[in-house]
Amino acid sequence: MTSRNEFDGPVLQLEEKIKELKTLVEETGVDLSGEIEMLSKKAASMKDDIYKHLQPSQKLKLARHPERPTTLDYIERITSEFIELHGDKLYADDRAIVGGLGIIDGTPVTIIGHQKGKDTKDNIMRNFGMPHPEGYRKALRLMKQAEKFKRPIVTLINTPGAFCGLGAEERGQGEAIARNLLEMSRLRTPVIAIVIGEGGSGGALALGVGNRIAMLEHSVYSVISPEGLSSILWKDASKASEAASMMKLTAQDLIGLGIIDDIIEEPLGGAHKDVDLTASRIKAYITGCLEKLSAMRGEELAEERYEKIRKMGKWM
Amino acid sequence: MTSRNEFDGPVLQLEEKIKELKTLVEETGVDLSGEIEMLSKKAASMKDDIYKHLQPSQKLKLARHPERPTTLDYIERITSEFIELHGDKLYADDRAIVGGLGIIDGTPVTIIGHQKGKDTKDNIMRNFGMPHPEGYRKALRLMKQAEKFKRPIVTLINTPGAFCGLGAEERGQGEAIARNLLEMSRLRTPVIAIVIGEGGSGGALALGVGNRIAMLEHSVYSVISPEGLSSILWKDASKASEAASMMKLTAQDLIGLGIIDDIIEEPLGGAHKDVDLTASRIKAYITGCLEKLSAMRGEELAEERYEKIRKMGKWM
Amino acid sequence: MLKDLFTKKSQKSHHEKGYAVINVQKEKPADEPQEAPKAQAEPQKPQVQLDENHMSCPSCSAVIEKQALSDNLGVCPECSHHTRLGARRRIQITADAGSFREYDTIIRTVNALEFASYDDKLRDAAEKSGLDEAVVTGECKVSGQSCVICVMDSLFMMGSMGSVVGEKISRAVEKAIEKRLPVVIFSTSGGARMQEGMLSLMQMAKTSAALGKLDDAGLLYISVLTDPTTGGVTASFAMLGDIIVAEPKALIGFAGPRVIEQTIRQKLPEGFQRAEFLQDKGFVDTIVERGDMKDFIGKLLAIHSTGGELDDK
Amino acid sequence: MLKDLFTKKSQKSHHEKGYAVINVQKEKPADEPQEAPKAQAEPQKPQVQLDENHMSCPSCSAVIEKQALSDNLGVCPECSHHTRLGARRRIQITADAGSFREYDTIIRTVNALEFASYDDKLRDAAEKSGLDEAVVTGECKVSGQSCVICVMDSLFMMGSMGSVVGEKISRAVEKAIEKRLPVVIFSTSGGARMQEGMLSLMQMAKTSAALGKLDDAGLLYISVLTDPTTGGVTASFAMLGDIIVAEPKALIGFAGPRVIEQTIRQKLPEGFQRAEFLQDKGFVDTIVERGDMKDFIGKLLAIHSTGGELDDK
Ligand SMILES: [Zn+2]
Ligand SMILES: [Zn+2]
Repeated sequence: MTSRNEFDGPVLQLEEKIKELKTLVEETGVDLSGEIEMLSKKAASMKDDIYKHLQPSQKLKLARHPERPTTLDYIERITSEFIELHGDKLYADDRAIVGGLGIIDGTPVTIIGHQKGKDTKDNIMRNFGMPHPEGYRKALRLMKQAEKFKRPIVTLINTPGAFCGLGAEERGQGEAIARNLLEMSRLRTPVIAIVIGEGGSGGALALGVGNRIAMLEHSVYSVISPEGLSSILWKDASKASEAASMMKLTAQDLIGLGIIDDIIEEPLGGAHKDVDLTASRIKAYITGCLEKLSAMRGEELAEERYEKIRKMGKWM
Repeated sequence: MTSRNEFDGPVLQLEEKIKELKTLVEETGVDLSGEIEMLSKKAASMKDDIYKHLQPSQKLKLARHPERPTTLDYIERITSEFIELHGDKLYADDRAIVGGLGIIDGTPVTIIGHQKGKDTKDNIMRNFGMPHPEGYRKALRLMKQAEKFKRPIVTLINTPGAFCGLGAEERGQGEAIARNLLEMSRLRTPVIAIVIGEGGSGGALALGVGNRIAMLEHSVYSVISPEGLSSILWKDASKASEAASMMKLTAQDLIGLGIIDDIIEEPLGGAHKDVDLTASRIKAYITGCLEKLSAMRGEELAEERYEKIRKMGKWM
Repeated sequence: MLKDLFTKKSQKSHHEKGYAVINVQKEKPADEPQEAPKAQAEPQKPQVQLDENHMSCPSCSAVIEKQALSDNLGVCPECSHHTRLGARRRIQITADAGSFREYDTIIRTVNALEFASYDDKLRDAAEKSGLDEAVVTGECKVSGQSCVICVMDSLFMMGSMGSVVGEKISRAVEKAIEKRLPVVIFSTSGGARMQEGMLSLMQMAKTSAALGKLDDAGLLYISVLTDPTTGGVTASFAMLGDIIVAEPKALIGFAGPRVIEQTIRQKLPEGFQRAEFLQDKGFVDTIVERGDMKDFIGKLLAIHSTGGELDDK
Repeated sequence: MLKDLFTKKSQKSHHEKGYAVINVQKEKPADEPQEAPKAQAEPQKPQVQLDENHMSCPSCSAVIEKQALSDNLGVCPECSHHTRLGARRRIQITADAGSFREYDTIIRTVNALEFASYDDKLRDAAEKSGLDEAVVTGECKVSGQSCVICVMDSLFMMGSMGSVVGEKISRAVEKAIEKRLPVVIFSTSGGARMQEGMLSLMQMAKTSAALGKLDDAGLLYISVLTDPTTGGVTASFAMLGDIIVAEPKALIGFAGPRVIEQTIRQKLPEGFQRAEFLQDKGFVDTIVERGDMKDFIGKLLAIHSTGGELDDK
């Protein structure tokens, strides 16, 4: 079962025990309802406790979980209509980023997000959610279009990072990300950025310059992959868990550092345990933000966004 | 001798005769100065007459003459400084279009032009002056840069046409040309376009939306190559001369149709007979235009250009 | 719901089994000369007339009742091949009933270059297409949304663009700016009209410039590419849509396939320059089947209508 | 005349034969760990110190007097290889004498994430480079033209960008907007500074946003790429110049060569990610040798100075 996480272990043991007791009741007719209720409560509170206190490395596992809902899973649930628009009008349509027009609670928005695959074939088509420059240029084209029509922009971030390969370098991966950072900072329309899984470095940030920046409770966002940091520190990519614990990559760490504004709560066990519920919370977050941001003029929105980015960093 | 045109024939015969007479004078001491002077005058007036009344197909030959000066030949002569800037910041640097910053009479301008090669090797590098989409996107990038810094733009047009090939289609030749047409029409800076040789269809027009549009006296500008028209009309590309005569592709025809504003005179025998002189006339044309255009505000320049393009065409 | 439309894999016939189907092996006709420059490709053979009431599908060769084909919007009920559609018919299936008002019906083409046999060709084209020129312009409602609409017709000299086509489109775009309406253009064209020489070429700049003004005014332009869209139209207004939609398998390119094959001296790869190829290459936003097109355009117009409000489900 | 500078094929040594030259075959050192993420490539070996007065060229292995190398602006007089240059020396050879005024000398880096051994690394870097951080910012004149200048230094933790680098650059850009001055940034960097985690990553957005404001203000930004410029700096301010200039053969990329080789499991082609490659690929406007750089920047600044007037020859 791919959805099992090792940190669910103690809970799973308890649940197994409860199941055994229930079988016993059925077989023998002995009344164990008190014990079962007690153990069930204990399991629930234990699970709650575990998920409230996940280690960074455990959150990393959840954020990368093969069943973790993807951008299209959420788009399907938060929009009443979605029209996907393809291509950068320059070189290609990068399937690692999807984007288009959506209606959220009657409001047209432009939605753009990294798209991971659901299975091996899908992942190959999506390049595991790692965009090439044309993906970022598609995103920028759609953002400029949104600005022209005064549509709010919602980005959903979920990528191991921008792809590292010959074509990506040849076609200017650095330039594409840089251009998005600059242009996003001055868009005269609301931008809401939400990290829904893995926020991998510059490749994530290239969709991440928002008036509001939020993360799902168990998502991560980091300057380098924990494997990458582990390689650099210890010449050993396998110590990623240890690296993760040093990196301050959880939503809880990043709200403290002033990098993000809000955390969107996940269902117990992670977003994939109840995709509809997670989606409804994301939708509520977006509509809540839009209510506040829609009162602002374009210049004010750009200025607010600039001031927000401008403050980031720590020094003496 | 590659520079010989068959329509120089009668003149060349006369000149040969004069040379013979001169040799005779040297050998024999006979005084033939009267005859020589008479024949020289006749040759000059004959040449003048020929070049004043060239047929469209003859102008086509001159416009495509292997010694015809190229964009860089003129840039070298009309600017005191030239800094070539490469690339579209998207995909590649297309050598079939050159562009950069130049100083003309103390005024910084952005100069962009199609570049044909000087020999086979050069022509291969320049793709015979036939750009790919990245060439047009480089041109647009430089034009937008010029607009930002309120620099006038000069374009020099000399191409058989936009390249027809797999890569060109894959990367959006149509889109690239279309985008240039739209963006050039609204640039808030002066644009002067000069056809210096061959103006081949959409690939030429993509640099041709100017506040002033001029042609060198013996250059041509056409909707399709005469070979192409010949193929369509008679399934035979070799009747290009005949096709050329139907097409109204000379500077003299096009000023009559309201397509161009001005004709820049060429030295007798064509631009290649005195590149410096041709360049000085081009320079004088540019500085003359700039004097008038520099008094206008950005919006006025865009509006004037729009009105100019808007009027083109004939109908009832 | 709209998203159902875009996940639907292939269009179902509107008239299943309401017509006779016979598969015949059709002989390939010899290459036909083209009307317009750059349009040397004619990869979709025109429908072959079999008798008064039947024709064979240019793609699958099925014999189809003409009425059945027409009822199915010109889409082959057997293979979903989208045959070429005339401008009037396109307007009929796109505009809300009775809403179309035509613009500029009295502008006429002139033979300004005195190009041999151009007048004859114009006469033939008018007869063949029932139109005065290769584009019909006007305003209408689509699913209740007002817009300016321009529709090209390949029966009129392969939809080539001369002065009148450029002028009509430019006027329509300017009218849209004046009325603050979105613009929808259905393109089909072999390119520039060589008989008008440079006057034709300049229509590329003129229409593009008009669309620049539309863009400055913040108005929407939807470009719909139908088979075939090549040459000067591809290198001007067809490629300038805020949103570019194509019909399935439409040929879309700057140079026609035959010109490219002559240049590179090899056969083009399968699917080259088709709508699906252009979507992969990033130049077409989405591909929409003809039966869904009106609804799709209506949705886009609604999303972009003032206020941007659309009824939620 | 300027154009002579750009047609010159290769830089001549400033001190021909004024030094001893011995060619030695140098052993390749084992791959060194990198300071910064994404900077896994170190394709130019650091100069090898032979004795107090001599070193060997990392490119041609010629033994060069240190003074001769320095007099030649750090360019190998034998092979024109451009060795890495410290920020102070770069300013010295770029700014008009006595014109440089430094900005923000009292801002200090903090270990906000309490990252293990970061404080030690900062101390080492300061000692090695003689700087407080990986960038020096200020204003100066170049050939008489005023500008704001930022110069990175690879000796300070491989020029990695933490909060202070991002803040100093952003402040310098804002100062330029205030004073209506152009900005020149010399980049050299391994990328983001992992010890500052996400605080480091956000400097990419911060510096890019500041440059967006500079652009809105209509001011010039010249980005000069020197060896190596990779990672987060390439994916932010380094690639956003109105004009992007590179030194010959500088390594410029988003991912470092070693990361790419690990990803694609093959060796990279010769010249990949070098300045010349990036010019071919359309991302570098022009390549200028170090000896010509000051003059070149001065010309660009003059061309873009208010009024746009420059003395003709
Ligand atoms: Zn069929
Ligand atoms: Zn050397």
